[in-house]
Amino acid sequence: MTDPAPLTIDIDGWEGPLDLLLALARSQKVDLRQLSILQLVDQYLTYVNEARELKLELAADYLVMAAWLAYLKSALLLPRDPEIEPSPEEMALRLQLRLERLSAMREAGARLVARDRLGRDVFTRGAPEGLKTVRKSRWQAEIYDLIAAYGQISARTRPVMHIVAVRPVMTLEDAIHRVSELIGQRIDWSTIESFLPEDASGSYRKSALASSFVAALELAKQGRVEIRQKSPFAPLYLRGIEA
Amino acid sequence: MTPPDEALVDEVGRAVEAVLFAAEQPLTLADLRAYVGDEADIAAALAALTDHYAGRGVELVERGGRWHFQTAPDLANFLRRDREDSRKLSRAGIETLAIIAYHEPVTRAEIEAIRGVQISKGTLDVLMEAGWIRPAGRREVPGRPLMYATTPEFLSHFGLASRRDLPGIDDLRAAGLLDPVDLAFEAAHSEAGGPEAVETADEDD
Amino acid sequence: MTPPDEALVDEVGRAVEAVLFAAEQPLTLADLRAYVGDEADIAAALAALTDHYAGRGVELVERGGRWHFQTAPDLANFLRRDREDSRKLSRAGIETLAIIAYHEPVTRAEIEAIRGVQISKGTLDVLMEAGWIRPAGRREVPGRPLMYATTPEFLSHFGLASRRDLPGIDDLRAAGLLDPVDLAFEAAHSEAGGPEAVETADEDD
Repeated sequence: MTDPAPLTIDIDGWEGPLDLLLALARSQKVDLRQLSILQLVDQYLTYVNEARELKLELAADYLVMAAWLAYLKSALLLPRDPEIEPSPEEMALRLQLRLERLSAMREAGARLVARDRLGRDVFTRGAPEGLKTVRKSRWQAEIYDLIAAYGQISARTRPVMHIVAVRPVMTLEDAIHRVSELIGQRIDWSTIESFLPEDASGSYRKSALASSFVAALELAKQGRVEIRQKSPFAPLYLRGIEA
Repeated sequence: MTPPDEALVDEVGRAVEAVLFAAEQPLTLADLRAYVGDEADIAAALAALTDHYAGRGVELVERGGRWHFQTAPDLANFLRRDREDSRKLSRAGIETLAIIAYHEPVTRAEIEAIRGVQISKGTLDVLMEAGWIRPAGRREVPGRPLMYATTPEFLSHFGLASRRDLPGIDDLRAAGLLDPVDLAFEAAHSEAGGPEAVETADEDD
Repeated sequence: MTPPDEALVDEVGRAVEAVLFAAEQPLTLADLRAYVGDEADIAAALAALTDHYAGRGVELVERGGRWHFQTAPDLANFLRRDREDSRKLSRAGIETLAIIAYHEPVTRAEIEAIRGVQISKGTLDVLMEAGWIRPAGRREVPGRPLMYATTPEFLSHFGLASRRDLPGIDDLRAAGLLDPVDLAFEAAHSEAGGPEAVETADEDD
């Protein structure tokens, strides 16, 4: 290994094969547009071989690049085959364009970070008084919102009322009186309906039936009436008990 | 009045100006010396800078042997700005305001009794900030609670000549504003032939 | 060269000076207007202040439409503190930042194409954490990749009035070095009229 321009290579120092290629290209000390691609290929392949001999482990993408460059080199040296697309010259041009672009951005980055930077070279005021923004709220509400809200509160908080419309009912007292009177006049079982007034109809009849049923239960409790029903929902029969 | 600018635009003057500007606290002459160097020039530079900044928006001042820049005191009003945000009153806010308007003067406990829900102090604060309510004396009962009433701004904001212009309960009912949801419920119910009960849903937001 | 001082020592000029001195952040014209008032006077005041401070220890600068005072760059030696390494960027960070700044908005894949290597997630994170880059929408191509662009803080930090001030950006653009390789390839190809464009000189091996 007697390379006149030995690159002491720190394998971790390269940010990928393109970075390595750019460093090698720079060592040619020519404008990238005058770059010798063949020379660059040789430089790269030499480098990779050196690394191998030193038993350095190269990442796969370095080896992929090496294979591609070896192919490029042979294509450049062999007689032209117009069938092969893209041509080796085109491939070489693309490589050169990529190196130019990376180089341009590397230089731009270097110029950027070398600028007078805030907090390093130039400083803003160390103890600014600070500016204050006093936030004031302008509260919005409409008269409609106000009175609608009051309407809702009023409705919400007035006592709950049940207004039962006036309608004919038979009170429980009336029913007890009526059933106990009628039961005394009968000997045999009679349906509960037969205890209702003849002329009862509509909601009054329903009320009379309900009250008479409760009256019958009350009289049964007092031991004055027997109640019988053959099955659920079958007619309900009452009979007086002989005192 | 001020010395010629040439006197300032020397290296020491510029350095002192920059160091004082960038400093996080007022600096003594010794502090400045540590940054800039020579003492005699610093004193002269401070004098020249003080003159230079006199009457400007920023001034160089000495307090107890320490130097710093500060904005001119007469410009303090420019260093703050008011930003007005239009904000809508919350439901709690509008209900509280309505109760005060209809029942004033009224204590907080009374407002809560009418609303059926507690109110936070923030709610009354907002109404005060808006300028719509004011403290209106104390109720002469145990604890002497503060009473609240509406303000003239309240009337003007809501376009009322006086509190008597607020619609009464009957007006509200006529306008369908007496809890429209429940009224609709009631109507639907009586149509269906059910009991004519006025059920009032009393859940709150 | 500079206007007479009388022009500055008017109320607006003093107010703008004080507000910018007091501000913790660079301020836009609109910000200044909110504190000081009338717009036309503010632009004039900024111009007058810029002139007034030119060459002093402190200067007034515009960075991406936002104004602030800062110390003069040539005085860095008086001010540098021992935090030089606090913002030391890796090589990957510097290159990535440069690529974003000169090409923005740009996707991660485009950055990687230029660098020829994948960028680790940490690289973009560091730049974002520094406040120098931000996500800038998505490229409307399959996968809708996120694009990145620089921030106003980037301009402030690197002392750029706008992206047009990026070092050498005009030359790079003129040379086509900010165009993608494909585009440059087409251009080089049509210019030179064929693959002869690249002479691969191999005589000096």
